[in-house]
Amino acid sequence: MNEDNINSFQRSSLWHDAFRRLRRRKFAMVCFWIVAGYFALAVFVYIAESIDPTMSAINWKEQLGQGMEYQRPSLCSVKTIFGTNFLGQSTLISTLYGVKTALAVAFAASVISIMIGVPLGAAAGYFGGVVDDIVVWIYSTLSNIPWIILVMAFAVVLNDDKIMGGKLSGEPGVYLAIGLTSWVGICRLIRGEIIKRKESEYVLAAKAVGCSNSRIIFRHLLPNVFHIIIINFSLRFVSFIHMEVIISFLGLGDANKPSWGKMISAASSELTRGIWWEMTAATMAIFVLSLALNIFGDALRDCLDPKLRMER
Amino acid sequence: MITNDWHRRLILLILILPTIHTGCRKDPADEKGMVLRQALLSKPQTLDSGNMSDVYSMMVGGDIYEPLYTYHYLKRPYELIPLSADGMPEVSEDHLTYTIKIKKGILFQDDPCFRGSKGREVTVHDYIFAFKRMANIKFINVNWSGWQNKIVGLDDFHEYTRQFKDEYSVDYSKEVDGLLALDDHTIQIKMVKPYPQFISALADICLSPVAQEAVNYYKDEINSHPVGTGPYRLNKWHKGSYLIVVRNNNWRGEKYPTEGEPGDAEEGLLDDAGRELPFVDAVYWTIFKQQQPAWLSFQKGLLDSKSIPKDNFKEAITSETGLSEEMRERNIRLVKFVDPSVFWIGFNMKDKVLGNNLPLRKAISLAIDRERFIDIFFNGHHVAAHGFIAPGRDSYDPEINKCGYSRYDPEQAKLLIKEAELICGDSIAPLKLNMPGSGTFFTQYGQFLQRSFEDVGLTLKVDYMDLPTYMEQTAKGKSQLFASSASAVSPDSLDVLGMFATKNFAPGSNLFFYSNSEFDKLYEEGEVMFPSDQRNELYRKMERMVMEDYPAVFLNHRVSYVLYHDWNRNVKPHAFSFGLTKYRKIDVEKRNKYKDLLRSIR
Amino acid sequence: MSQNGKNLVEVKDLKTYFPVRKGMLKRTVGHVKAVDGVSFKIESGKTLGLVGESGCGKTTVGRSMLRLTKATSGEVFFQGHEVFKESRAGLKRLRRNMQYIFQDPYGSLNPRMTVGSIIAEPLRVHSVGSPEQRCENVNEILKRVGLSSDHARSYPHEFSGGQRQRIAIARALVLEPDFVICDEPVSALDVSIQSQIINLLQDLQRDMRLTYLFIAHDLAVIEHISDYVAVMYLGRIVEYTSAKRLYESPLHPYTKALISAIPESKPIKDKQRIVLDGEVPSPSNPPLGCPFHPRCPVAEARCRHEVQSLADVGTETEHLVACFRALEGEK
Amino acid sequence: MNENIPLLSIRNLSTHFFVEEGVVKAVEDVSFDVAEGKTLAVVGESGCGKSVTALSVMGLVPESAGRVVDGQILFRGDDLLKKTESQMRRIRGNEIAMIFQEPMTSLNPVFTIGNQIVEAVKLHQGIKGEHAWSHAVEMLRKVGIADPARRVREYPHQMSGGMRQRVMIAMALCCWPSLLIADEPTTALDVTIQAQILELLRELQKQQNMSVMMITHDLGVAAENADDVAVVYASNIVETASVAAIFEEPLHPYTQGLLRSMPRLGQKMERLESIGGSVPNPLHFPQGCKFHPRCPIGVSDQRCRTQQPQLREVAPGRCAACFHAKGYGD
Amino acid sequence: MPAYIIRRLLYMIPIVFGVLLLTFLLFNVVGADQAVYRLAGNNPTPEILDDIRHELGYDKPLIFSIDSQFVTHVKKAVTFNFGKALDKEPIIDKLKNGVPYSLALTVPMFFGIVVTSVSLAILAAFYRGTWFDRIILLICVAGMSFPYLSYIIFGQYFIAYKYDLFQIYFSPQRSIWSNAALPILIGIVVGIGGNVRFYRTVMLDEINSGYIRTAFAKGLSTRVVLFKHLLKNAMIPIITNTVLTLPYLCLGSLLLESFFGIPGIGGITLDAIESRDFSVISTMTFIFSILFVIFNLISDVCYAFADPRISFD
Repeated sequence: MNEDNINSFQRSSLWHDAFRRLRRRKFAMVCFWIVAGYFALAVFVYIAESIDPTMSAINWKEQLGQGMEYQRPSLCSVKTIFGTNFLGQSTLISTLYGVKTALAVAFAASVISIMIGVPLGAAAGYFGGVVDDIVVWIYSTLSNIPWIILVMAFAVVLNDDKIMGGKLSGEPGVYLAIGLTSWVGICRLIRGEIIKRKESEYVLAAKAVGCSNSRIIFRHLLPNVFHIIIINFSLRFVSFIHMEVIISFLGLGDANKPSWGKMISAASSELTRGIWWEMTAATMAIFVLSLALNIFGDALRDCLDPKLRMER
Repeated sequence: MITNDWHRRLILLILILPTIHTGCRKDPADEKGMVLRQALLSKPQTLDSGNMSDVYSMMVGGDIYEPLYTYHYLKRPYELIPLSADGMPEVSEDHLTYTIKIKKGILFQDDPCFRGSKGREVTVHDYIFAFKRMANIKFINVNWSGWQNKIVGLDDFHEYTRQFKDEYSVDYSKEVDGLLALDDHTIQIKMVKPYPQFISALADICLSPVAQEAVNYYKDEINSHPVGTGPYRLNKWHKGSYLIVVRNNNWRGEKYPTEGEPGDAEEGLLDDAGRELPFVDAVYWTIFKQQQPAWLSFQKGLLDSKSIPKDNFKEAITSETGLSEEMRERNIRLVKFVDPSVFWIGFNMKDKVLGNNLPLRKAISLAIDRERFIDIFFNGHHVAAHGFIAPGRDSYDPEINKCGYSRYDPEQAKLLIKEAELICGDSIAPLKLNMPGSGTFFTQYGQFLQRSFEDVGLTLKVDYMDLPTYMEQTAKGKSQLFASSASAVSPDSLDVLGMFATKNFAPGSNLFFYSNSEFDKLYEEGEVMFPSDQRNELYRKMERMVMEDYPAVFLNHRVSYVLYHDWNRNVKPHAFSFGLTKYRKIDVEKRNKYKDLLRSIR
Repeated sequence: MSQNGKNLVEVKDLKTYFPVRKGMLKRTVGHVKAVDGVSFKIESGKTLGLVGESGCGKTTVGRSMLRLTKATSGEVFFQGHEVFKESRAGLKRLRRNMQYIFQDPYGSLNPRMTVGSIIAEPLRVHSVGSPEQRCENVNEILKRVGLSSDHARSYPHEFSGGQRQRIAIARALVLEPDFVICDEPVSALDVSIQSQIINLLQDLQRDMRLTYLFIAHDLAVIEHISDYVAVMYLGRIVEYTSAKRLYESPLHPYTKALISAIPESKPIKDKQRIVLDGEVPSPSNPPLGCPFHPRCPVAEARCRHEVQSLADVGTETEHLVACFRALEGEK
Repeated sequence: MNENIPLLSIRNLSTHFFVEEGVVKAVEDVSFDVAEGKTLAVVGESGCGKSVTALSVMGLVPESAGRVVDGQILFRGDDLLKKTESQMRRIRGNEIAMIFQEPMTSLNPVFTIGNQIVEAVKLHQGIKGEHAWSHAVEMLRKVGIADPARRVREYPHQMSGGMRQRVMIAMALCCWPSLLIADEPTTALDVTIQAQILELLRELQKQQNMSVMMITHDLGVAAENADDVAVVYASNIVETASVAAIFEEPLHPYTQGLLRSMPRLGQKMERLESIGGSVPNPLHFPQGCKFHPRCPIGVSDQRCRTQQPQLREVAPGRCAACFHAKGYGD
Repeated sequence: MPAYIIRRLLYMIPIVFGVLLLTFLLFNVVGADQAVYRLAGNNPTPEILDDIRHELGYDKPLIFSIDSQFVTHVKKAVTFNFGKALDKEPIIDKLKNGVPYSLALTVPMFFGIVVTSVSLAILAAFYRGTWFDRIILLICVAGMSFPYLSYIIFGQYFIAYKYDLFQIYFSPQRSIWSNAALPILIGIVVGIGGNVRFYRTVMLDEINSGYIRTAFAKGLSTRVVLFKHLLKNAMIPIITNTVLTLPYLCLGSLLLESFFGIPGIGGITLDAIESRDFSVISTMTFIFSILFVIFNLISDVCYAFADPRISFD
């Protein structure tokens, strides 16, 4: 056996255990497949759009003007399964596009917040002292501002062409705004975990062996908090989707991209006329996705770390 | 572990908790007294007459303040009549000096700022004060830009105020030559040059009399403590939520007009002719930030009337017949009126691609199907625009469609684009349009345009932005194409013509950076001309001149709609005038029965 | 202490204080004197047992020696190098030869690494050998501690406590160090496992010529494994002598009490035992004079304000004690 | 009280935990008696089921995970398992009291110790207000806490580990229970403190004439304190005897190994004897005698590998569960 | 105790400074010029724009000067004299008018959420593993997954409009309670999901702890154990979590006030965001963060009442 062999066994068997336990939970697995289905849809929409924006069967713009009246949900054609809005645009297709927008934003925002939060949290927790003070100062400042205002402020600022030359308007603005404002939670969590673990005996053992600080952080500490990042990611993802909806509802998102928030915004006043399907479609799309994510995230948490308390 | 009954009690409590609040409901519609309930779709910025510029402020302010002149409520075409002035002004031969008498016995409303809290009589000094205040540099005033270089000496006063620390330390006793009080009830105004629109400008609420006592008393809070002379006075204003105005007992009194447009009598608009105004005792203005509650409230009879915003046009109006069945069942009435306005896609003439490429601009115009646009977005109720002077204005040119490229002709557009590409030397780069909003209407509007551009082989990128950003970008000349619109404030068309004058380059009203020396010359001429056929001819000539150059694609003229419940009487919308509440009347009994009607429909 | 040159490790007046911060600005208002002037030497190939109750600072001594905890003052010599003055690289070099075995076999193994990579980690950090060689080293040391090379692929949580402690020992010994600090290596283990590990440690010491600092609270274990024993109380060594002599004739009243407190492994009725009153005082606020005087059954007036430093009683075997009465009694 | 009936008699008790991976048989077919006024030490390694036995007696096995599946717990002849919850409440803390291993976590950190003692006094003794408090102070004095009138108003975190264990004892004894279950009462303490606490327990037992069921892993503690010893290995009792007998002549190979592997003070040997292998996982106990893989005899004996020996009386007053024990028969 | 509060107040200073710096960078540097255009009216000349910039102090240096814009910004915040909004109303007046309404909305919401979710969590923890527990959990997770906006829109449409149970929109004639009932109810429904879940975990953690076992071993009844021993220990995470509820209340007040026309500061903030009134947004941000800081302080003080182990040193 050589070292490569040893390395190849480094996929933690804790993960295997967790997945085995997870697979035993039927309900959680159903939720997992629902979430996976959403992701597949998002990827499908993305590919369909990028291959040929005009010819693709689900081109949103193409819909415009094909009918000029509301159509109630009917099974006559795929486009009218969920009915249409008053321009004759298929609710189904808008909803599908919303999947892509929501998932893209939530995913990018999650990645950004993890990219910022994890290194900062790890550095603050491990080194302590001035580094810790500065990081704590930054995140207490951010966490003392209500996120909704902060996200809006960032969205407004990132949309401003003076600062970013207009390049960050629209979707990048939204996920940057969410990402830049919501790394606080994960940073605080990681910092706490690192502080808790840096005095643990296996870290002392690594020190005693002569490991450098970076080796201790990256090889010994971070793999041990990785499951926390994953759990946090899965739970945070839901809140990012909800944030995206609220942001685009308030008109701070990318108006060029169809999104659930915009659907809700457009459909809200139409309820009065009994046009319920657009509102319902968007709501249900969000509801099913977040329900599945929530249940799956909970199961993941239970399996990965039953003792971890929810951090919101 | 044994079960106890404590948790059963807890469950019961949790179930009961939410129901506690439901007990105390009281419908305001049941109240006695004639109360009009109106909706505002945005919050009024201010109730300080001197600084009013937004429609919502004026809708409320119009009931509180009285400028010198106003428009007749019923007569069409619009006719200016004296309001607080005593008759029309005496104008000198050279059209530079106006002598205006004001009505005697006009009192300010009772207010703590006056001695004994009793409203004093209005004198011409209060009008002069309003002018001077507008010119006060420290009182950053949105209306000043329109009065620059108009009245003799007022610009000097503007400079003079620069030296003071703040708005309130400015010494207003410095005389302005152009604003002379001949006596307490007569004012003489001297103009720098003839200003034909002067009288209609005097109908603007921002020139209502202002009591200096009030300004000095309330200082910064004057915004929310309007001291006016109108039929109503502010009772309560919760910013961003609601306003209540109630009858002003100091009002001089007025009677309902006895004559109107043909057909008004049949509509019942003359039923109250000659009766003492105002009818309603109080007006509740509710500010709705979201559409849904406004609609729900109107449907439920909690609002007496409601205009239809562009976002939700389809809601109440079906294509041909007008009002939808559901609305008619509820005895809801619809009234439409021409609101002289124009929607356009502007070109930035300083832009490299568009500026010197007339065929491209024309091609874009040909590429857009105006009829279809109106069909889709306004159910065919708007009017396609061929020029920019809207129907309902003095100098509207019914023949303008014959000139220019306002028809829909994608084939020719494609040919023109080929031509345009020769000028460019390359294929046309993707164009960028700034859209002043990101609501549903704007996104669909944007998509419609994108589609139209695509059809003729152009690419359009739409940038949806909030209004302030849009305004800043456009004013700085940073946008390439921009969607915009203009509404008239008076029947005169000079304001829209001014949008193409070189001297009005942005940040002024010429957002197109359109420059044509010949046009400028005619504009100078037109600026001092008084309404006449000759002037109309000149205006039309200027319009055609602009249409030759196509600095913008004009799409449509708006027709506005107002829905109202049948208990709301004397509803006749007006394009320019505010302060119409005093004419309105409520059939309280009918309103109270609405609940039963709703129940029967359900 | 013996003055021959075979001393592998020498600790001189080691002090490790932890600051206590209080008040508005978190100023340091005092110190927890975890280790307060400890000196000892360990001969090459021998075992020094360090014994004391929890909180007496024995673990801090071990950690300070390896610079895992920053010492306040004092000197530690290892193979002639002064540990506290070494540079980062020098320290790393020294650490090849000084290893540490921790108390908690559950906490000291990284749960996310395979046993193989845990044991190979020191080799990798010190860049010893090629990957193949390292692998061989790992297999060899695994066999040596009584595990098989198949175990290299498993994760720590698949092992029982005793096996985990074997893994920890393998990690400490894979670099073939000269000196190992064993910090209560058996106290977290079940009774029936303890003896296995103790035997293993003894075998390895013999085979690999190791020098141990063996820290424990269990006197019986200490007696069994050590050549010399140092008894600590409140951050100080109160008695130091050979293991044999300590049990035969303990001098310090604390040592006496400690030995007497250990339950006998046989039911002996009516055993006379010294039961100490009270509890160990807080090291942040140690009593004046002899730190043991409040609990000492034989304390005198002078014990309350004077401290007897560690002094040799002058018997054949080296025997140091920090008690007036003990010293006087012997002399 | 009939002298023949032991105070507590456990017969064939089995307590199982149902977890995701299967059934953990924490206690299996366990029988022993605790005589009036005597101390029984239940000795075993961690995870062998001794604490669960104690919790079963108290009726405190965590409901969500496990339950008593079989057997009887006879307290003064009544089966505790047949009592209702409210009947059990009257017994718990009153007739049978319990102290736990971790005095740190076993006291409620947010109430004063007085409050926590008074709570039990009020509940079971019907003493009210001031009297209950003075009783609490009295109890604290009894367990050797200096200045009890002041201490009674303090919170657990203001006390050291030894003090807390004294408080626990005071709390357990405040209602004069006839049986005290002490679950590893000194494991978390230092030797000198352990000696204090054990001394205190002995004294109080004598005073109050109560029976003690002491759970420990330390044979030394058992040797010094118990009258009888029950040795538990992997959820089964392997040997019961009087304390003298078990140290004199252990019959079960596990007991023998345990005794031999302990390093003894003052008897330094070159090498310790040890029991090989490790304690089996309670999810997967070995077939036959659970000790056979580690047993020097059993590892090669066919019967040990296939059959589980029952606990059987091998000599007057002592039982063992090993085919090879002297007097086991067969 | 006073020393502790003072220290915590001192600790606020860098945070408040950070908030001020951030709001300054976000709003004053970026958004200033839009305000100028807004104030200039319809057809301004460049000179008018310059005049306004001068009057508002936007021509001053940004940070590094004694009368820089940042210094003014800090001075405004410290003196609680925030200047005027774009509609020329002093911002402090806006605050004064809005706060009572916001409190009327958020305070009942806050207590509603805490009381309901703690009670439900205790029930769920008590019945852990049973159908009741599972249903409560499922409802909570479902409740969390439903979008906030849909709660409001469907709630307004069905509960208020269709079934006429509550008011659709704010009306000054009615009592604030009648106006705020539906928004409060919606806020509570939205808020309890996550809280119940969290508190249940907390309770379950505590229910398996040593002192609960001790309490049962004393013979105490379940009710005494849950409501005396368990609840007081669970107070600390509950207090911590209530601080975390605050952002939700804040979001709630923004959306609910806007949909139901309640004239509180949330609605004002949303208005300001829509009209890009940066001076109001930055003031609101500042006020909200001060509130958060104070709330944190209060919760820290509450810890001490809930847990004697926490000392103020």
